[in-house]
This record gives sequence, structure tokens and C-alpha cells, in this order.
Amino acid sequence: MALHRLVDGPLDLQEALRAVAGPDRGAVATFSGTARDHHAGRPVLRLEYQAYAAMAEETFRTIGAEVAERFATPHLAILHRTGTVPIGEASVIIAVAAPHRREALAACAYAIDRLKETAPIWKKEVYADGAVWIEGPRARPAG
Amino acid sequence: MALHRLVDGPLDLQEALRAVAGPDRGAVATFSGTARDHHAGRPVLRLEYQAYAAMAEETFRTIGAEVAERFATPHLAILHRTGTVPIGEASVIIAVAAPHRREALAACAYAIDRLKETAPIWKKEVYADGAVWIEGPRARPAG
Amino acid sequence: MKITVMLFARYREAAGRPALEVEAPEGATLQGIWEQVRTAVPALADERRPLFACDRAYARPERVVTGGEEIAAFPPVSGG
Amino acid sequence: MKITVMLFARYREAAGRPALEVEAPEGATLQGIWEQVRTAVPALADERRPLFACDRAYARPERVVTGGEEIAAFPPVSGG
Repeated sequence: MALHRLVDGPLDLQEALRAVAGPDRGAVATFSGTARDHHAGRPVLRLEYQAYAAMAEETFRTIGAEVAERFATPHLAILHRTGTVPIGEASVIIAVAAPHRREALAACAYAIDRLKETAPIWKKEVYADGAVWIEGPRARPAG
Repeated sequence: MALHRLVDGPLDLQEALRAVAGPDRGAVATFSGTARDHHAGRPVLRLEYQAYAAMAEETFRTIGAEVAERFATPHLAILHRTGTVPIGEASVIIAVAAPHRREALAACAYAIDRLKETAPIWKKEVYADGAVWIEGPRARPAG
Repeated sequence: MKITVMLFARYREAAGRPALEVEAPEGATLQGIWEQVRTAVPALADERRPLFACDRAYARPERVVTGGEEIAAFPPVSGG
Repeated sequence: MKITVMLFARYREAAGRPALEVEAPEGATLQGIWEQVRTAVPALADERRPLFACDRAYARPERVVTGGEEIAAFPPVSGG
């Protein structure tokens, strides 16, 4: 099964696992990206995420289709939080189930890489004395 | 923090996550190996795992030291179940936290590979009409 | 034709609003529409090469807009 | 000297017990001790090349045992 969702609140790893697990697949890999308390040596108080929601969910579906084709498993969950993310909490969770471990782990790595490259979501780091919108490298799929 | 344990009962992914997570690391990768309901086309009723416990825990500590050296993170949890594992439940859980996603995912893949190569643990598949001890490839570290 | 351009992240903050409407000639490209946005919003004047989306998919700056599409412009993404 | 050899998985099931004690001469190797196990347990007669562990670490068949070590013999592992 597939689950793709933007969530304005805490992410639930168990929900992602329930969406992908099943008795015919022996391997489940997950990745959680959590808000770190520093960046480049500067203390970070919290993160704020803004998403172009409709397009982001479209992007998640595309990643799901790519994973299904490349790693032969439809069992992918993508959860991404929007709004404020306190330090230590997850901003993104990926879960993939597959028959064997190599596909599960490779698909998980692929999905988070693609999400970071293509999903229209932006992170703002909030410091004691200000805030900065982070911008990724200018990679994107051909339009 | 590191956690290495053989458990004669259900494994708890949250316990593994709590052992490795922290506000200074932004990436957590996990791998769960779960009991599949078939193998090579044959229905499997359940698995039974036997371990050489003292040596297995030594092996987990060695894997932790290798991960610390290769991926620069000490935050590894290894939980392996012994005894009966019902279909759909986890026989092994690996969790790794690291500052960034590539190390976390690569360390997770490395740890499960090494566990399968080196940990003195054996799996028996139970079928409707019998049971078979599974044996891995004859790889092992130089003695 | 009237074209609404959705803005995100730094662009939205600079413009002080989530979207902007501009009047574009027939045959206008995404880049051409963006030039009008830059003229209308001085805080965006330095943003010469945004990323564009047309109907929720990435689109090239030279893409011609026919009206009715959902258009967005934004800086490089940083989700995850 | 008396040497206890721990057995696991298929070997344990074949022998019907978790460990076996054999009498080995001074200077005996792991493989030499294993030959005595095979002689003592007909169900293990076909197992010519087990994996060995000595004091909880993998050890080569030619390793000389001095007595007092924790010795184990087992088939290829299949955990995970």
C-alpha cells in the first residue's frame, strides 16, 4: 500500500509502518529526518516548513511510481510535516517495505533523495536573533 | 548511545529509536527484518531463531565499533529476537542516527549486512509438514 | 489575460502575500510573466531565475501560458 | 584434556544435545577435536567443515586448543 501525506502536526512512524508492512514482504526500511539543534555551528531554535501542498502531494505520487518501477515494490509511505517543527521531532518520514533488504534500503534512500530534489517544500531555520529560508541546490527535474 | 540486545519476545522499534535519537543528529535510518509467510514458493508458518548468545552480543558490539569507525556515529541499536517469531513480526531491528542521511542509511545497510554475515544466529523455517534450518553462504570473517 | 502567480517561501515573505495577479499579453511565457511580477514587487527585483510550476509540475521559463493554468514561482526547494 | 564443544542449530538437533565433551591430546587443533565429535556422534559424520568459534570469536580449524577455552562448532549462520 502507499501513503503520501503532508501533516500539520507530529508525524507518526507507526502509521507509516502500518501502511507498508505485510506478511509477504520481509524487509522494511525507514528514514526519519529530524530537526537539529544547530546548523553550521549556529544554534537553531525550531524549524518552519512551508509547502505548495497540491504539487508536493503530486510529487510524492511521482516518487511512489518511480520507486515501484525501479525497486519493484508499491509499498512506500511518505509523510512530511508542515508548519513548526520543534527540535528533535521529525520533519519527514519515509518507509518502504520490500521482499528483501537491499531493495528496501535502496528504495528508501532513493525516495528521500528525490523528495529533497523535487518536492516543493521549504525550510526556515529560526535562531535566537532571526530566521533564514534555506534553499537547496538548484537541481530539478526537466519541466 | 548504543543498544545491542537479544530479546526472547517481540522487538520494540521505539526502544531502538529512543536509544539512538538526539537533538544533534538530523537523520535516523531503521531496518526491520520480518518473518515472511513464504520462502521459495513454500508457505511458512513461523520462524524459530537460535543464537549463541554470548558470541552474538560480542558480534553486535564489533559491528557497533565498525559503524563508529566507518560512518563516524556511535548511535547504533541492534535488536535480534530469539525463539519463535510469528509471521509478520520482526526478527531483527537496526536503527542508526547520524548528522546526515547518507551516513545513516549507509550505516544501517552495513550493519544488517555484517549481522547476517557474522552473528552466530540460526533461522529455522517451520512448514505445515516439517521444518528446515536455513544456512547462509559460507562467508565469515578471518578467525 | 489575467494570470495569478503563486509565491512560496522567501518570495512570499518578500511580496507580503501568497499570490499576485498580473495582466499578461497572449503568448506570454512564464519568464515574461515573472518580469511583470518583478516590476510590480520591488522586493523581488533581484530574483531573475525562479523555479516555475505550471499545473503542479515543474515547467521551463520559456513555456507559453494560455490562461487558466495554475502558475507558481519559487526559490530552490529545501524540504526533507 | 577434556574439551567441551558447544553445538548449534542443525548440529545441536542432530546430536540431540547442546554440547559434547571429548578427550583431546595436548596440541589438538579445533579440526582434530571436531573429528572426535564426528566419531562420537554418527549423525554428524558428514559434517566435515563446520565453522568454529574459540572464546566467542571465529577461529580457524588449525587453531591449537590449550584447554579452558570456550569452544563452539556450527553451520553457516542465518540470522537477520
